[in-house]
Amino acid sequence: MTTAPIPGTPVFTGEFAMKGYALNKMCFSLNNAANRAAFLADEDSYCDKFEMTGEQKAAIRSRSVAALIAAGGNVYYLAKFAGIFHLNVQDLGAQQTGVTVEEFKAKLNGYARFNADVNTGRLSNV
Amino acid sequence: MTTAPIPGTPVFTGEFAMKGYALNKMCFSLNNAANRAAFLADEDSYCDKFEMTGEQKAAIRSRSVAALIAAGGNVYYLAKFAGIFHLNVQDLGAQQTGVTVEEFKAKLNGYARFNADVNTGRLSNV
Amino acid sequence: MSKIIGSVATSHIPGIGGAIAKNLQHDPYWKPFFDGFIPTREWLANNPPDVVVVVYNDHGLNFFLDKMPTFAIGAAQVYISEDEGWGIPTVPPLEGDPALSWAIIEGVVQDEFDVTTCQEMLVDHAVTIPLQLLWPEGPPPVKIVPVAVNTVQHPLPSPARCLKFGQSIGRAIEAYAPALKVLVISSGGLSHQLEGERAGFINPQFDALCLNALINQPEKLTGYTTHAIVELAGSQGAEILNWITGRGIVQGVAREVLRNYHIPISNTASALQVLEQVGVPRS
Amino acid sequence: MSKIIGSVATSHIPGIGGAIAKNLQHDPYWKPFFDGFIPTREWLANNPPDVVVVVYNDHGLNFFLDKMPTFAIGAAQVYISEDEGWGIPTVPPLEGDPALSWAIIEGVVQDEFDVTTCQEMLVDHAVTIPLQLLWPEGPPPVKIVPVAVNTVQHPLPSPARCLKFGQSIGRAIEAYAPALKVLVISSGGLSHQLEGERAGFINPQFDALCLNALINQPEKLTGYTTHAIVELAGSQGAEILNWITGRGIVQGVAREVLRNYHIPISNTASALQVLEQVGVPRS
Ligand SMILES: [Fe+3]
Ligand SMILES: [Fe+3]
Repeated sequence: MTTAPIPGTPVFTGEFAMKGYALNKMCFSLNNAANRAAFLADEDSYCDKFEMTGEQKAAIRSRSVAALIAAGGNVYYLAKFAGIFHLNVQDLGAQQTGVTVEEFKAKLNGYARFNADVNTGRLSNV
Repeated sequence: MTTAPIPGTPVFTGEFAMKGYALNKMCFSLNNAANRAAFLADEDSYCDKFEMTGEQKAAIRSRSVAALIAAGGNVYYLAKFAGIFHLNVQDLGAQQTGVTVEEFKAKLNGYARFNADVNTGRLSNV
Repeated sequence: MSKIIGSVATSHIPGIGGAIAKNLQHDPYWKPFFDGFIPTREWLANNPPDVVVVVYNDHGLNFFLDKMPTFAIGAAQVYISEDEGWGIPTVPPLEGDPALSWAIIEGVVQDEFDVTTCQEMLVDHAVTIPLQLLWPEGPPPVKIVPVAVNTVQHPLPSPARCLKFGQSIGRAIEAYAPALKVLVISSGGLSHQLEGERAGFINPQFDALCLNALINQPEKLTGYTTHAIVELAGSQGAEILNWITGRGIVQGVAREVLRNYHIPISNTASALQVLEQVGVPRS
Repeated sequence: MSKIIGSVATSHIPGIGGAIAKNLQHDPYWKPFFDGFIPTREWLANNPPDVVVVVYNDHGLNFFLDKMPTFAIGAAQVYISEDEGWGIPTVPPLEGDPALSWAIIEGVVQDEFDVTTCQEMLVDHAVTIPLQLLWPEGPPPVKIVPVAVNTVQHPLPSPARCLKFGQSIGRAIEAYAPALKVLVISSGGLSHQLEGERAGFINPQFDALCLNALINQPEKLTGYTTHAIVELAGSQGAEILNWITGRGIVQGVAREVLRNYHIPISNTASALQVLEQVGVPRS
């Protein structure tokens, strides 16, 4: 099924699932506290256990969410990697959109003006 | 969905899947050669790792296929347990039907008289 | 026969778990969100369920890409809340209702749904946070049946498929002989997106459309492809599939007991919608 | 566009693997079974496939009851043949065709099949033995796409559901742009039963009915419940679901190239049926 790309929106299809398998498997392993400790103790040799590509290893070293996504990372697994550095989803959002965390939060807060109209059911074309 | 029991035919439904979970998990672990060695070295303490019921432990000790099935065992997993003792499916069949292996084989061989009619398509009510 | 009371659909943003752990329910940032659950718990006190069917998506705790089911149903005696790697506290083990699980599994397979059955299943924040919001005092006084929908790896099931899946679950529950009262939790959403240059995308207009449609016109959502859902609700807004499945379970005619749409909570348009089942058409 | 050549449906009795390992193909017990594959390989030499879709059931190697899918599709680069615990030799890793796998997955999810996708998948004798029978000289010169059907834990998918699932896979293959020639292997059966007092049950009449129906009247099998299948074919005779699924993939009109029903092989009514696709009705 071919569908038009959605600007700024990576879709985790089979193509990316295939490409990112080793990277995501490494991130998935970080659910485990002992694995997180092993990663922190020796990042490179921990990553070497997962047959990651050079691009994936570089993306891990770069801490760049965009690079990790481009290397096939899925954000649900990457979250476990980000968690090691105590980064939350707003930190990730700011990094990917090239703004400060405060700016990123301010943008989100701007949507609060819709709250009342959604709650009363006025805002909707149904 | 309630359906009439099929005589002599245990059906591995959710009820048995639930009942047999620990037993089947132990048997599933025997895919691994190191686990098989551990089982053979100390059967009881190996089984203790799987939270099996008393009925299941007794069934394992008894080597009785009928008891293992009654305890929730599924034949696909039990086959790995039987494999430890180099028992094949004809040995299991003989044991469950209370005949010798030769008698069991002879019964199966009796069906060979249908081969030709099945191959020519004559035997069928389609 | 068992009876479906209705549903509580709620966002499951991990930050909520952190706020609960830090007792921030009255903090000005969190209060408008948590306050929605006060009338929800009052409604629940008048309609106490025996079992909760939790429709959610796993966030990389129980399922990995080696075995990724479209629809999975838990059939365990107990579900373990486990470390997700980034630090929200776990909760004590949750009690399952395997007999009801198997009745549902029998029903949906009969109806040609190709589920994965899970007799062992780790549950993440998408299961535990809604339960903590409904029963903040401690372990929830209910058994649970977790139903996991793939919102992680495309192709996702379509909204139409999800609605039908939910309806099949609902029929199986209403045909279940024990006289249980069953609540549905629909976990996730609404619009949000964590990755890409569109990270932070929120779409109140589409959220409003969903909330209005989910009351009694869920078929208004079944025309969308999953691609359109991602475009309109954001990548993780695809969690609306859990809400659509949950609405399917409720079946029949519903009354909206309350709604609490609240931005900002973390990256997400948070929402709470309580529906009460007021009638099931017999087919 | 890819093209489906036809199917080779065959029993996968583990003893066959043992016989191959011991070079017993000309032993009087085994010869009538193995000889069926001589004309099969001749047919195959005239219709060499690029890819084989193997429809089979896992026997407790890749799947356990913690995550038991109704339908699973492999999407791996390589599939590992692994120790099953009772001693048949493994084979070298088998090459996958993940691009075709994903095209099939997209197609069947679009058609409302709720598959589990497997990017890592151990394959057992049900995959390796048919490949060894078709290519005894060494590693098969094809890529594979494994499709696993639950024949282990009830509720099993119905024959009707399996036929439709196969047809959806077939449509996805015929819509796949690369001009591949695709062979279907349907692995398992026919009638047999390993457990209970009815162990050793065999039903040549029902097997004959299945073999005749599978040529061009598979819908004659879709009226049976899985319970009826177990009654008529034995517990493990439920592996006929793999054959029904495989026949669905072939689609359209088929010609029976050959059939070799042979008792006794171990506990099972062994059977081989080669179908050639001679026309696909365009829907
Ligand atoms: Fe989520
Ligand atoms: Fe088999």
